[in-house]
Amino acid sequence: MAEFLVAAAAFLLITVAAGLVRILQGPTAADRMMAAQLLGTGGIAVVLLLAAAAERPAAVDVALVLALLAAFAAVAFVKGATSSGSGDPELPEDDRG
Amino acid sequence: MRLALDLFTVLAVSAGAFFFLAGTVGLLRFPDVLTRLHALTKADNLGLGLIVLGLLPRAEGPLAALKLLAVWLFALLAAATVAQLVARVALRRNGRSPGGSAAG
Amino acid sequence: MNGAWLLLDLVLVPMILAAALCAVGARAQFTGIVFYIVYGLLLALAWVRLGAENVALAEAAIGAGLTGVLLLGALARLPAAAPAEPGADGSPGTALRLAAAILCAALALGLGAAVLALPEPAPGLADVAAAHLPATGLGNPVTAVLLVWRGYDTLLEVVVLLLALLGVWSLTPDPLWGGVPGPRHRTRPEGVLVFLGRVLPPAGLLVGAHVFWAGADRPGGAFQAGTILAAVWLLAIMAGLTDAPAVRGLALRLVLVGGPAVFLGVGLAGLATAGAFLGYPPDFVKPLVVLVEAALTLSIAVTLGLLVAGAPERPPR
Amino acid sequence: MTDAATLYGLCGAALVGIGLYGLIVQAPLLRKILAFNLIGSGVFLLLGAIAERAAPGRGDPVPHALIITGIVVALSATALAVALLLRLAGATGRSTLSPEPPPPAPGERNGG
Repeated sequence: MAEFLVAAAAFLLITVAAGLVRILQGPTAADRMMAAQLLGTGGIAVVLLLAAAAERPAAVDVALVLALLAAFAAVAFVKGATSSGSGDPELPEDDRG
Repeated sequence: MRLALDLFTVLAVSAGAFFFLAGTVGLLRFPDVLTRLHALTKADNLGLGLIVLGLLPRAEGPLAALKLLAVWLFALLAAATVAQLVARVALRRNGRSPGGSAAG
Repeated sequence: MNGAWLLLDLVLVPMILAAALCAVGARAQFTGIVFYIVYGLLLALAWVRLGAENVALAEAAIGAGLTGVLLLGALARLPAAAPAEPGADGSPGTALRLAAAILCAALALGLGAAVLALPEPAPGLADVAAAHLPATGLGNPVTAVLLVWRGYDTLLEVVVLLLALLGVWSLTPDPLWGGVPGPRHRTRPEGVLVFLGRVLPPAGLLVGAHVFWAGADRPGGAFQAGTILAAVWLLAIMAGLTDAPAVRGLALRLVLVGGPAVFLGVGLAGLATAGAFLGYPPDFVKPLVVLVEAALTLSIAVTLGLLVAGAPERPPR
Repeated sequence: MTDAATLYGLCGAALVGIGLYGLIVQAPLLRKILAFNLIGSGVFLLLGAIAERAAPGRGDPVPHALIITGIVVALSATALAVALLLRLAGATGRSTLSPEPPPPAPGERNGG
């Protein structure tokens, strides 16, 4: 069983590795950020699979932290994409920049 | 019993991996930012959910199972909000300067 | 080692190297930073793979949480880089690049040879650490190393964090001295950012407390917990739900020095109770370590949060 | 596990090389900061390989403690470097160390 879980983790990693290509190609910053987000979710799944395969429950905490902080980089990105650098893309006055 | 649970794990994890594959194919093949966003957030969170589901029978106790579910919930929350915000940024960029790729 | 693990390694290691190459080599700086964020995530996976969950937790919290915010925030504030041809912006020409490449390849090969030449098993302190672990009452050997055996190191490290913060603050322009770091963030009320800022900090407090509490016996500890708390604090600031504090505040400064002060106090008390600086009386090792860690967690969280927030940009209120 | 430790140790060695190369040849200071962090994490992986070699299967806690300390100190050094860079950019309009005059169009969000 452990063998299967590790193989599944390796498969997932290969799958999300394709996301690296999207980060390189873009073309927009939003594409790059979303590809990084996919890698993040895939990484969480890989950690969970490895934790189960190696029977190291402490590794689930690593997945928990990754999931908790998964939105952080993207929040910083959308902040930086507003005209003031400190606005909100949902605010009409930030519709410039 | 053990065998049935193992079979369940194999099936759910495989299905989860399939959704990740679908998400990646979408990310690479779909024509523009918004459709790619769509492919990603739908597919990879379903994928993670199925993998969590598959690993639940192997959790050591109710607390460990709860932690697995929390991982999925956090990831769902992050994906939903990030998709919304990034889509907003992408829409504006499209309206102004097509293909502009610099941040800030 | 069996096949599936080897397959995983043969995927993960090239991915790490590819992400690292793209992080320094990508054409646009933004792309480089996104690769660097991904690189941090992959490193966390590598530490899980190597069974070093303590390290993986630190890398996950810092790589996924703080580094991205720090670097993307910096890029948004830098003047737009003029896309110049090589040489015009001070980047070296081909000859120098070649020389640098040869030098760096030689260094990497030398380090690689050193890894291959490691004796089997390599000398280490694992057995000594394991033998003395029961005396501390702690279950996590890394926490025992950090707070009991190498207390000097850890005490000086938290002082280094404070010094770095002083360094950042010292870059404040004169009129803003003691002011508030970063801009005041505006968000749409009831918008997505506000929602995230309301939901994640309580969850982060919970996860941070769990990681801190687990740290005595299982992977976790003050540094990991402090990083998580710093990250959710910054999120609340970015969501506009709270503002960064003015750095002249007395309460803030007391929190900043609280952790090192408690550590130092317990260390000095050790002179009387255990006969050595940073010693612990034998029956009270675990409670004292937990006390020091609690104080450190709070100080580390505030220090790291303010480090990422940067030098004050607004006058004190 | 031991073979894996060697593999990740070699990866760490390569990362040090990549980071040093970036540090030398990249002109933008933010890039140099990234490259410096790559060197640091390469060293951490080398330490991790030694930890695994010293105690296969469980890891030597002493190098692990050093790595955790190192990761946190690296972040604080990075934050200090970023603050210096932002101050430099605010004062001169440049984000490299080149002696040339600043580019004609400094960014609009150039607070300092």
